[in-house]
Amino acid sequence: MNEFVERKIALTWRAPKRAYDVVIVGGGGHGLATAYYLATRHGITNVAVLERNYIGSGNSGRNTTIIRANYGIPEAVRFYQRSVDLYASLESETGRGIMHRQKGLLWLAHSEAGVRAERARAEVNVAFGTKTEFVDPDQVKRICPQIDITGGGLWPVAGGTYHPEGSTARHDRVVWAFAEGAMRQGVDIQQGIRVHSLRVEGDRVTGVETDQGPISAGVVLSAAGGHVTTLVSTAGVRLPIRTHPLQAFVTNHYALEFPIIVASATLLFYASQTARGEMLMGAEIDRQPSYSYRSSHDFLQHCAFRAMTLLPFLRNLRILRQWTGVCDMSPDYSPIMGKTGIDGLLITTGWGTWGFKAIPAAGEQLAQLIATGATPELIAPFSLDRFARDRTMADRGSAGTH
Amino acid sequence: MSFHIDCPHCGRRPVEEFFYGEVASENESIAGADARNLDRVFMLDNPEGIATERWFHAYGCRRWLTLRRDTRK
Amino acid sequence: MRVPERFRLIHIVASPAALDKAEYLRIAPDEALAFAAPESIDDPYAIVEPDDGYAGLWLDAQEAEKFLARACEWELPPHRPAFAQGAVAGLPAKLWIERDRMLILVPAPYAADLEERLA
Amino acid sequence: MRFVFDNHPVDFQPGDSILIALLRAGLHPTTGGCLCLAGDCPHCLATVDGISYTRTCRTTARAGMVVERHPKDGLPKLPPATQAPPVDVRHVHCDVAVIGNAELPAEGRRVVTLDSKSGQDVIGIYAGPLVVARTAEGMLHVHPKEIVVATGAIELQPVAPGNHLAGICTARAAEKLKAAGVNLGRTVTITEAPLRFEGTGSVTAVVTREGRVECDTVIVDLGRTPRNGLARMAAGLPVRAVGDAAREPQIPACPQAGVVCPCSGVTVDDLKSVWDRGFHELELVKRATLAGTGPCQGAVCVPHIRSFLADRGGKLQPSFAARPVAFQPIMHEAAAGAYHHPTARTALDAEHRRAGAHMERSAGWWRPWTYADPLQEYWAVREGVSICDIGTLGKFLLDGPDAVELLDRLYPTHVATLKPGRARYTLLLNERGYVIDDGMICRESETRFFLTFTSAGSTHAELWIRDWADAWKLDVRLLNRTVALGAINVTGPLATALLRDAGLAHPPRYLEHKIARVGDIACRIARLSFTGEVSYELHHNAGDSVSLWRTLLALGAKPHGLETLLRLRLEKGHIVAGQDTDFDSTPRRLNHEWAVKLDKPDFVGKAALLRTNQLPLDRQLVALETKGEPPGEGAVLWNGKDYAGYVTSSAWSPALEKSIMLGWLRFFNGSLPEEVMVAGKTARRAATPLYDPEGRRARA
Repeated sequence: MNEFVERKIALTWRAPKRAYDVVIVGGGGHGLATAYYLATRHGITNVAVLERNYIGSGNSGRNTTIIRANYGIPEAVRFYQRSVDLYASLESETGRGIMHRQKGLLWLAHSEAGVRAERARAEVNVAFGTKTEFVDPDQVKRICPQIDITGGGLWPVAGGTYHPEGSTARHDRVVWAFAEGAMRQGVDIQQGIRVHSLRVEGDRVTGVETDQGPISAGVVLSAAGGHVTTLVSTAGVRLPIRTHPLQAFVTNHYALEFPIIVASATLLFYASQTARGEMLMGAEIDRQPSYSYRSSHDFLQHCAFRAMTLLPFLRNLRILRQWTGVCDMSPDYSPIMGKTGIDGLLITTGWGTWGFKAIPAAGEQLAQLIATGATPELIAPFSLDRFARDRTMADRGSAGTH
Repeated sequence: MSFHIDCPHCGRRPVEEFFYGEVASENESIAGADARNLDRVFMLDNPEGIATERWFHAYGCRRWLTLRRDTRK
Repeated sequence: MRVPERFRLIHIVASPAALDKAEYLRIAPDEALAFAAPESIDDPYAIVEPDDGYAGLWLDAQEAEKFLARACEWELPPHRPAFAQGAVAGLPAKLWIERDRMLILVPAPYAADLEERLA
Repeated sequence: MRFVFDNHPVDFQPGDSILIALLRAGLHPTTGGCLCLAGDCPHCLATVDGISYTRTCRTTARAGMVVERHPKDGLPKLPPATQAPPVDVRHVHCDVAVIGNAELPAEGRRVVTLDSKSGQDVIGIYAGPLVVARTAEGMLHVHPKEIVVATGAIELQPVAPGNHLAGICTARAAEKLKAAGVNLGRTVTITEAPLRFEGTGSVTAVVTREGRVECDTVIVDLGRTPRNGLARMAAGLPVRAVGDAAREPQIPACPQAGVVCPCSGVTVDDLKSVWDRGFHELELVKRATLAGTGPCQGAVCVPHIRSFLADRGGKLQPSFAARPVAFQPIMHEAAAGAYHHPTARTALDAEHRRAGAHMERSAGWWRPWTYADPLQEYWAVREGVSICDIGTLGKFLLDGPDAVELLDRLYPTHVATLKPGRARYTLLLNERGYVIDDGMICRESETRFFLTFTSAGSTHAELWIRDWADAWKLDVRLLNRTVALGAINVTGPLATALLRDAGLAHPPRYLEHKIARVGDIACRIARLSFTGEVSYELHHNAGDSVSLWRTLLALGAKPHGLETLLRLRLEKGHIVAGQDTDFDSTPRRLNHEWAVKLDKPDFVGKAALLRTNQLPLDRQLVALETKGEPPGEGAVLWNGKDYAGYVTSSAWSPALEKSIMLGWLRFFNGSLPEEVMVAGKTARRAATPLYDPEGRRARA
C-alpha cells in the first residue's frame, strides 16, 4: 500500500468545441488555477485550457515545490503572502490532499553584504505582514542542527532569515486539484493539442490556431511558460523575457528527518526533503537561454558540492535522478501579468524560478481581471507596461534561486 | 545544460569557461530616443531555434566571440 | 609540490601584425605575454608593461601530466613547445608546455588556490 | 573471510558479490522479489558501510564490511555527517567511448571501454559529449567524439500475486547463482507470467495455467527488453546503441494482479484505480501512482505499465524520457572535481592577516574589514594619515587611435575635453540608462588613458569595454591591470606630508595624476578623494606592494579597513554601486544628474535617459540623519502609515555626532517627505555631503 497513490481526484475529459469565451494556452498550474478561479469565483465556465503535452508536464511537474512570501519589495511580499494564504486553505477548499506542509525556511548569509540583504528582507517582510526574522548563527544551528555553521571551513554562516511560513506542497496534486475543480464546473481541458499562433483582427485577439484547427475565443490567456515569447510574437507582442533552463536533482528516499527548507543565496543552492523522503536540491538558472530539457553534469557536480558544504550529512546519500525545466525570466526578476496592448490577449509570465509559489494568487487575480476587465490592485504593479513607464519591480529577494 | 564552444584563439572549451553575453550587439546609433529604443533594450529576442550570441572567453583569451546556437538542443 | 610564486612577465597589447613578428605567449591576436621586454614593437599605440599579476610554477612533465589529468578537462595541443590557456582546477590558467616541463600560471590573487589544488 | 550482515558474520569467497555470499549462506538482503543479478531490479538493495541503496549484486564482498537490511517498515535513516577526502577525477579524451561489452575494431581510433562488469559504472551521458563513470579508483570523465552503447538487455520480471517472495530469480541470474555454487533447491522455470507465487517469506510453489508446481526456486524466463536508458538520455548526441541494447522491446502480457512497481509498492489495482479516474498518459499514471520513480527508475515496471495502458487505451505509449542518473552515485562521488569558487587575495593579504585584521569577503575579494578598532581607524583618517588597500579596484590601460571616441561613447561624461594629467569621476550606464558602476578616468596622453572601476564592477568593465569596441569596430588596445597592479590609498590631513617624507617632492594636485616614485617604488599617483580628506591613490606593480605598504607604515601611517572606508564615504554622500544602487537606478533617481552630460552627441544609455527623464519620478536616493544609534541597513522608512522606502547605508558619524544614512525615499504627491520614521525614530533629510560640504579638506 502506497500512500502516495492518488485515490480521489477524477479527471473528466470532454470533446473540444470550436469556440469558447476564454481560451487558456498552457495546462500547467497557472493556466489551470486561472480556469478554476474563473469557474468557481466568477461562474465563467465556457473556458478551454489547451495543453500541448499532458497537464502539469512543463514547469509545474518539474519544480521544487517551495512556497514562500519572503520577497524583497513590498509589492511582491503582499502578492506572495496572498499565495501563501490561498495555498494554506487549498486542501479544505478543494477537498483534495495537496500534501501541504508548513516547514519553515532558513535563508543563509555568509558575508557582511549577505547579512545586510537578509536584514533588509526581514524588515520589508514584517512591514507587509509576512513573518520573517533575522537570526544569528547560533539561532541557525538551533533551528537546523544539521547545518555545518562553519560552511565546511569555506563559507561560514554569518546569519540569515527564518521564514516560518515557508512550505512545500506536492506539485502534481496542486495541478490536479485545480484541474479537477475546473473540470467539475464544466471547464474543458484538452491535452495533446498544440497552439501554434494567435488569431488577431485589428488590435483584438479572436482565438488561436492549433494543430487541430482554429478555436475562437473572446479572451486568450497565455500561460505557456518558457514558450511565451514564441506564442505572443504571433500577435506582434514583444516581451522582455528570456527562457533559461533550471535544474534540480533528488536523492533516494530516506526517513523524514530533515523538516525544514534551507537556502543560501551566496552558495546558490537550496534543499528540502520531499514528503516521500527524497532530498531535493536545486541551484540557480543556467546562464544562457535554452529550451532544452537536457541536464548537465556540471550542475550536478557543483550543486552537490555546495550542498555538502552546508549539509555534510548529504555526503553519503545516493542520487536518484536529475532533471531540467525551462523558465521565463524577466529582467527585473518579477512576474509580468495582465494586459498586452492587444485587446483580449492577456499574459502570465516572468515566473522565472518562482512560479509554483504564485499559482493560486496569480490564478485568482487573473481570473478577476478576465471577469471584470479591470486589473486588480494586487497585480497592477506587475503589468507589462511597467518597462515603458520606468517602473520596473527589481527584486533582490527573488533573484538567485527558487 | 552543458556544451562546448570553439574559441577561435584558444580551441574547444567547455561552456563553463565563458560568460554568456546576450545577443550580438547591433552596430547602430545608441542615441535614438524612440519607442524602438525601449523595444531594443527591454523587449528581447528569445529565439526557440537558432540564436546569434556573444560569448566572452573569461578563462582564456578574454575576448568576445560570436556564435550561432540552436536553443532547442 | 612547491609553492606558486609571483612571476614578473611583460604584458604587451599591440596590433596583431606587430605581435606576429616575434615568439610570444599569445593570449589573443592583439595581446601577448613575454618573459623579457621586446626590443621594439611596431605599433605606436602598443601598451608594453611589466606584469606582476601572475603566480605559478614549473612542473616536470610527469607532475604536469598527473595534475592535468585530474584538473583539466580540455585537450592540450599536441606540439611542443606550446602555449595553452583555459580552466585548470577551476582557475583561469596559462600553460607554457615544453617537452620535459610545464609552466602553469594563474592570476596571482588565486595563488593560494592553485597551491591547495596542486596538493 | 567474513563480513557482517545485520550483526551476523557471513563467510564469502574471493570475488563474491555481497548478494552471492548472502544467498549461499541462505540469507537475503531484502524481503524478496525476483532477483536479476544485473543491477536492474531493486530486490538486492541494502545499506553497505553506511551507504543505503547499494546494489549488493554489484558490490564485491570485502572482509569487515558492514551490511544491513533497509528497515522493513519505513525508510533508511539519514546518515550522520562524515568527513572524507575528496574523490579523484580523471579526464580522458578519446575517439570512441564504448559503454558495456562490445567488440569494436579500433582502426587507429582511441577507444575507451566502460564496462560495469569491470567496475566502471556509467552515471550518465551528457552534452559535450561527456560520459561520466564511477570506478573503484574514482570518477572518470570521458570526452569522446562518439559513443557506443552496448549495455545489453533487461530480463522482464513477473507481475503476479506473491512476486515479492524470496526464491524467485531471472534465468540469467539463475545461471550466475549456479555457477557460484548457490544451492537453489528444487527449481522450476516458467516462460510466461504465472497466476501466482505461493509461500510465506519464501516461495514454496508457483501456479501457472498449466498447474501448480512445488519448488524452492522459481526461475523466470519471460523475455527481454533493451537496457537503453543511456542511449535514450543522449538523444541528439553522437550515440548509437548496438546489440541487445538496440533490440525491439518485448511487451509482456497485460498484468492482471499483484505488485507492478516494487520500488513504490504500486499494484495492478492501483493502475486500474487511476485509469478509471482519467489518468491515461504514461506520465500521468507514473505521477499519480509514483510507479517508476523509485531506485530502479522504472526498469522493472515500465514494460508492464505500457502493456496495461496499451490494453486499456488501444495504443502503445512511448517510455518515459530517460534522465540521468543511470548508476546512482553518492553525492560525495558526484561532487568529485568540483572546486569551491575562489576568493581573490590582494598582494597585501598576508600583511593584513599578520596584523590581525578581520577579513571579509567583498565583491569576490578578501578584504580587511577592520584591524581592531574601527573608530581609531576612522580618526586616523580624519585627523592624521591612514592607508587602505584598494588593490581590488578595477584598473585598465587603454590606448589607440579611437580611444577618445570609444570612451566618449561609453561614458556619460565628457572625455575629449579632459586634459592629460587630469582625472574625472564618471558613472557607467547600461543601455537602459541605469547606473551599473562608477569609476575614474585618468588621461595620460592624447590617446592613452588609465581607467578605474569599483572592485565589484571590474570584471564586468572589461566585458563591457571590449563588447562595445567590437560593436563599433573602433581601433583600441586594452590591457586589464586589475591584478597586475596593487593600489594603496594614502589619506588624511597629513597625507601630503607623509608622501613628502617618502621622497615625493611634488605630489599631484586635486584631480591630477602623475607617475613618480614613493620611497623607491614607481607609482601612478592619482589625487582623488572618496574619504573626504586629502587622498592619493598609489598604483604600483603588485610585486612591490608589500614593500610600499611597509614603507608607509614605517613613516607613521595607520591602516584602515573596509568598515571605516564605508563610514567615511557615507559622510561624504558617495554611493557604493551595488549597495546604494538598485537594478533600475537612473542618475536622476540617484541624484547624480550632474555626472551626466546630455549635451554629448552619443553615449550608452543616453536614449533611455531622454525617454525616462520625461516620466515622473517615483523615488530618489537621499541622505538622512537621526539622533542616537544608527538604524540597521535595510530598515524600512515610513511616511506616517505609508511605506516610504528603505535604508541602503547607515552608520554613526563620529565627526557629526549623529547617525547618517543613504536610502530610497518615495515621492508622495510629487514631493519627497522632509521627515520619515525609521526604527521608531524620526529621521530628517539632509543635504550631501554632510561632512565638509564645501570640499575644502579634500582639495587642501
